[in-house]
Amino acid sequence: MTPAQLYALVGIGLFFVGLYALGVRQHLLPRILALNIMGSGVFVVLVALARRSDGVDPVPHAMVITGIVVAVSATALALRLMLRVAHATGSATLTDTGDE
Amino acid sequence: MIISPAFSSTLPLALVASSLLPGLIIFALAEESVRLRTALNLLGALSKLLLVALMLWGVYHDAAFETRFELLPGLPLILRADALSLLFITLSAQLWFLTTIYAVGYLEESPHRSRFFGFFSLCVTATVGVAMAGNLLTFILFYEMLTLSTYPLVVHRGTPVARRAGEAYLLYTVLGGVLLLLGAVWLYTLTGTLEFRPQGIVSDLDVGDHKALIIIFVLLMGGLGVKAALLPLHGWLPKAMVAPAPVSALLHAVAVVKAGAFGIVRVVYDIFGIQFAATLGVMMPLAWLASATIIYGSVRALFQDDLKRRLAYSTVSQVSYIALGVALVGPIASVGGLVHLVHQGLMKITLFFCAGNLAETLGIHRISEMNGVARRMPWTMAAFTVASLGMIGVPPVAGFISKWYLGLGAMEVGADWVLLVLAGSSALNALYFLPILYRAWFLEPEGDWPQERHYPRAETSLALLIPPVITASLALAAGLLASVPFSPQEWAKLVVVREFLDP
Amino acid sequence: MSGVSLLVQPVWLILLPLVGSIMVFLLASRRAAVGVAVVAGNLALVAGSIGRLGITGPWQHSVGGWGAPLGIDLYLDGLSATMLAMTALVSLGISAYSAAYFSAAAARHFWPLWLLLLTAMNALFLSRDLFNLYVTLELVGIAAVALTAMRGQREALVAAMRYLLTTLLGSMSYLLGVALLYHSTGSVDMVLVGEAPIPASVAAAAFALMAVGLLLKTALFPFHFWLPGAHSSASAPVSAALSALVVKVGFYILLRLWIEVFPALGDGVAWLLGILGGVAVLWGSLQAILQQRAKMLVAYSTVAQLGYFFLALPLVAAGGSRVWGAIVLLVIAHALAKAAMFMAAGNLLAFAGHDRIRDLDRVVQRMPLTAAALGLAGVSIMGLPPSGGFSGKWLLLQASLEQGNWPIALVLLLGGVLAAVYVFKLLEHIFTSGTPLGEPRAVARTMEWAPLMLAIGAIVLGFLATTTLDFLIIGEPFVPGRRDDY
Amino acid sequence: MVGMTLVSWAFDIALGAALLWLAWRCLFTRNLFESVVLFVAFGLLMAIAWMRLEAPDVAMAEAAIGAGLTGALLMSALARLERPRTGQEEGR
Amino acid sequence: MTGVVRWAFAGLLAVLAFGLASVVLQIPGTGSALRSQVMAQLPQSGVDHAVTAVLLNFRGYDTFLELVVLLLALFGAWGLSDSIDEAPLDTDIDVLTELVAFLVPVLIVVAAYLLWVGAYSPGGAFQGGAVLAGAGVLLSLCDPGWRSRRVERIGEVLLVPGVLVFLLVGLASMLLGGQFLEYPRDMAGSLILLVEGFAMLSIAVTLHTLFAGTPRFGGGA
Repeated sequence: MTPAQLYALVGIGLFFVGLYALGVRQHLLPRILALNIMGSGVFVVLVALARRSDGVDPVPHAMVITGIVVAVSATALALRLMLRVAHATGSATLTDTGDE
Repeated sequence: MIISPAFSSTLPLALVASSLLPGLIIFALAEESVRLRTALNLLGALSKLLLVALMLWGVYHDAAFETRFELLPGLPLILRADALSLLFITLSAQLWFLTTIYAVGYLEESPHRSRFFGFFSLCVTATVGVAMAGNLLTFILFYEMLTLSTYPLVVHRGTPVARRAGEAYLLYTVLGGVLLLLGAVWLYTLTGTLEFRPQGIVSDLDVGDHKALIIIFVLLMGGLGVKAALLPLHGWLPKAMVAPAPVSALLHAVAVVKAGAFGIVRVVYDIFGIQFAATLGVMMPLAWLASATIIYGSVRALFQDDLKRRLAYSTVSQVSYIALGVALVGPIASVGGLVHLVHQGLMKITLFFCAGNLAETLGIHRISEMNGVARRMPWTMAAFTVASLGMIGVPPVAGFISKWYLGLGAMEVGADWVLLVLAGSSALNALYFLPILYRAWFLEPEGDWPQERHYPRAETSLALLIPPVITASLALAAGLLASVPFSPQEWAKLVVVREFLDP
Repeated sequence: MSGVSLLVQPVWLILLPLVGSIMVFLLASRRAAVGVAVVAGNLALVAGSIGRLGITGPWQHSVGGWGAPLGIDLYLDGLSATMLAMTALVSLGISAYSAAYFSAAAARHFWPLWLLLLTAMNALFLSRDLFNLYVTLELVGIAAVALTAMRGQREALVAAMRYLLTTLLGSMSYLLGVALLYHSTGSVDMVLVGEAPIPASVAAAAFALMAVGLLLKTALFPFHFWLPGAHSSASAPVSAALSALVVKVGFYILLRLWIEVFPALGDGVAWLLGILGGVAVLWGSLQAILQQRAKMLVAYSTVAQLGYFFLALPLVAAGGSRVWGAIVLLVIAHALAKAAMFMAAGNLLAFAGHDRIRDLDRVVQRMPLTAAALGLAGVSIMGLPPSGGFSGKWLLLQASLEQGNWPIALVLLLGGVLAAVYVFKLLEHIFTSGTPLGEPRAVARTMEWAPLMLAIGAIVLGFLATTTLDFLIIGEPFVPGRRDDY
Repeated sequence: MVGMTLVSWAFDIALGAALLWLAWRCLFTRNLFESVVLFVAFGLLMAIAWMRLEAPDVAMAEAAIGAGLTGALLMSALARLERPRTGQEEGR
Repeated sequence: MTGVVRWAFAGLLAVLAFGLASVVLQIPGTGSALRSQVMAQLPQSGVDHAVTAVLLNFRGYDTFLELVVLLLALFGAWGLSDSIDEAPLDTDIDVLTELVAFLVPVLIVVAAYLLWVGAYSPGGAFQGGAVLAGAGVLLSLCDPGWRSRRVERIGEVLLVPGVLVFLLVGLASMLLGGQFLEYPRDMAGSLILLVEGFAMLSIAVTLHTLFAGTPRFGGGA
């Protein structure tokens, strides 16, 4: 095992920790955080394996920077939506609201 | 006779367009523009008659009318006129013309007429398409279009009963459509073509495929049998009689059941080829089924007091003569079956027109209310009488011709049991028609009519009176002048000659 | 580079709606007019691209001039052009409808988002770079969520939130798959990745991750949980866009992956997806039949119709490009018909103030054009001839019978019957009459004509099936690795 | 050299474990404020991980955007979430 | 979610995680992926730092779309802004005010430095933009009133140039005979700096607006 592989495994771990929380938690804030942590996990996998025999491959780095910006954009929208949901339903969870 | 290719390929399209275009325009018309709508309707109907006449002449002289358009890879849309198509087209074009006149009179002042006549025209368009379909794909296309355009007519009144009738109609026809589709696609995977050809397209297949062919035959008959009201599939037809009288005329005489019966003829002749179908062993069961339907329909008709219901069961019975004639696999019986396609149409439309007149003029819906009605409406009942006698098979009305050929044809192929079916059916026909005639002509009216309306010029409105009188006369003429060129009988012979005797 | 060839570059398909979006964002008024003009311009550009495609065959545009694998290539072949054309046509219908549908206040929010969604879809259909596809997928997803939430009602907000979580999860899963592929092959260009040797286990894991991500976005059963809520609670033109276009995006990528990157996928995967598709057809149809509200019914119909695309996958191995062609035909037919249906349902809702099916007889009869749109769209959804839906189903039925695949044939037929039941559940109200419950509100003419034109389009597609299929295979999109002939 | 490698292995393992543990705590604590704080901490630790992976650009982006701005966004959302509501719904 | 389902879910995920982990360990990791190509083309890219070259030149199209994502998030948030209580956050961090007064100018300088340094070492528009946005966030926390009408107006104007300038540069290179975003080689460096500069401003303003709440812009109405 190389350190790169270690980090890749940590990335996988983060992905699944996030996935578990996404499935189990009710409140929207932890669920949004869970998606962010899943994202971090994926980014770690991308970058960790970029360490090659002859040096570091910069392309995944650029991809991850792009990914981080995309993630923050999505998070901003998600938080705003969460606030609206909380306003409208009285709780920041996705309990079904029923018909009309 | 030489016809330019452009003309020969546009004529089928023009025939379709002659009802399609007026129909589409009528949808857009305001409810109040009665004159324009009527003018469009009649214009369409008349131009269709004219085009049919042209085509009749051409086909009689062996001209080919065909239009093709690639619809699916390797599967074109084909509109083509042959002798068999014209037998059907001529019938429906004539009856459409008369039904239009009748419907204009019948629906006067009622709501949603633009919608009604729009779908009415689409319905006839689909019928013409069914008649001219040059392959099974085209046939299915127009056959489904017929379903969709008749549904609004069945539920036209918008009552809960009408809606239930519509649901029943859809249930049967959609399921029928599925069977037809499955059969057609399966057939295509075996043959690589769906084109209607004399002697069919399947006779070259391996013996190994024969089992599949039998199943395909059953599937196709199932799909077509729904509209033709073959025995277990007839349930929608009596329910659909809640629709206005012109719609019943359309369902029973002009379009729907005829499309089913016509489809059976097409599939047997031009997909399987009648001789090959016989060797497959599928024709006798069809003959049995048709016979059973004939008897069953008649028996059920016997017990209906509602006039239109009785007529509806009578249709169940009579349409199966067509299938029977074909299923007997002999030229003479085939003439009987084919000619009945026309004869039954003429007679049954007369009966429904007359039933509509009784309902519209006097509010009569039940047979038990018909005592002495002939005194109040002699012309209507005269027409009714002619058609009823024809249905029973009394010479010289058209129905006699059909039954005569069927009987002769049955003996020719040695199926003597069919004579029993014919005799039994005729007896039952007499049993359910003669009492009506007796009531109408010989019993005294029992007080006032349920809802009487008076018309200045005749016993009822002329638009309602003239069409049944004409159709009754035609039914009589078809019997009296059966041997004149272009009579239904002669044309049916032409079809049969081309199917059985040409290579 | 000559003037003409400068104008028919695919990048314009991205730049025009993008600039349009920024413009309507900055504008103080006339947003709808500008928006519709931009979408019309987009259609013209697509037409130009199609023209060029017909003449020169497929072509690519290396953004930045580097070319794959270092740079990103845009690529246009028959398949992507077909998807672009579908998007452009449906978008124009939706835009015309939206111009009349939204109040001035809502239009302010709608048009910038809508044009960005169009930008994103165009970019996605032009891309064959796996990471670039991730970015465009996020764009599509976020725009779709924002449009859903825009309506602001409780149901819409909750549905949008669920949609957002789902679509982000899908993107993450997809991106993890991309990461595995990149590090196994050293490229994110689809064709190069497809040509590189990938260890079987890595390929399987990458496909599973990407497929699950895309299926979440495409809402294949059982990943459809978010769809009915989102598609029924959004405003009508947004529902139309979501159902007609947005869900197709995931399927399109999956199709490309299937062909280019994972051509060696076993029958097992095809069957698994095929079974899910079959269940989707039956389950979605049954749910649609059980619904009490028109928009819900139409939304569940989407769940069912999406199933057909996957149902046919087991036929692909032996049927090849013909089966793909049939599936794409169904995709287009569904786009046209479903957009029409949602907009028609929106008209009913706008007219009556409710969309309860049992009270529809008080509404739909008074809107003949809307009724016609519903009817014609229904013909295609049911798969009756002549329509795009029929042509697609016929070809699939043919393929399944040729291969002796009876289960698929039966689901195809049964799905049609069930579709007839739910379509007529809506349609039968056209012919019954009742007095309106409340004061009906007039609906603008364009809102009636737009769905009708799209529905007619679904019918006309039935007559253009052969043309479409011939066009679709320009550049042989259904043969792996064909990209050397531009 | 060997000692160096051992130290760096130990560091990497500790960092990885810390990341996983922080992620778990962040997602499963019942206190939302604590969640947000832990998330920011997670982001900072991620930045260190990026440095370890020789990705300084990513580390900077993570620190500034992933931890910093996302943290601020989360904080402000949390503050609004827990404040008594005053707004009302509006349709279409 | 009941306990049993939860455990089943956890178990399933654990199995998947182990499967995926074993797959990840099988990825060869040999070869240099795109590194050698990046290095080979770096002299042509106009910058000396590989990551910046990839972000702004080789895969500049991704970055361009990424700016669109930011814009999209802003539009989306704007569409959702109607009824959220937008009163500024309560802050009683007076102590910080002094610090902020010192920190904000420093942050601005840092941002500018990051932008400039990005050409040959780690840094660039995104990091710089985030730092700049952070300065704005600090300002908002300590002095809620600083977003006066005029500042807002400036912010509004600065939202779009990031995308627009990028787009115009791309178009210009097309007009000069290249592909979209194919910078002429000798101008690549300065064009990238231009693009990055505007991108940084827009990123900063967008991120700050997303933080601060309702964007009130939209050309009237």
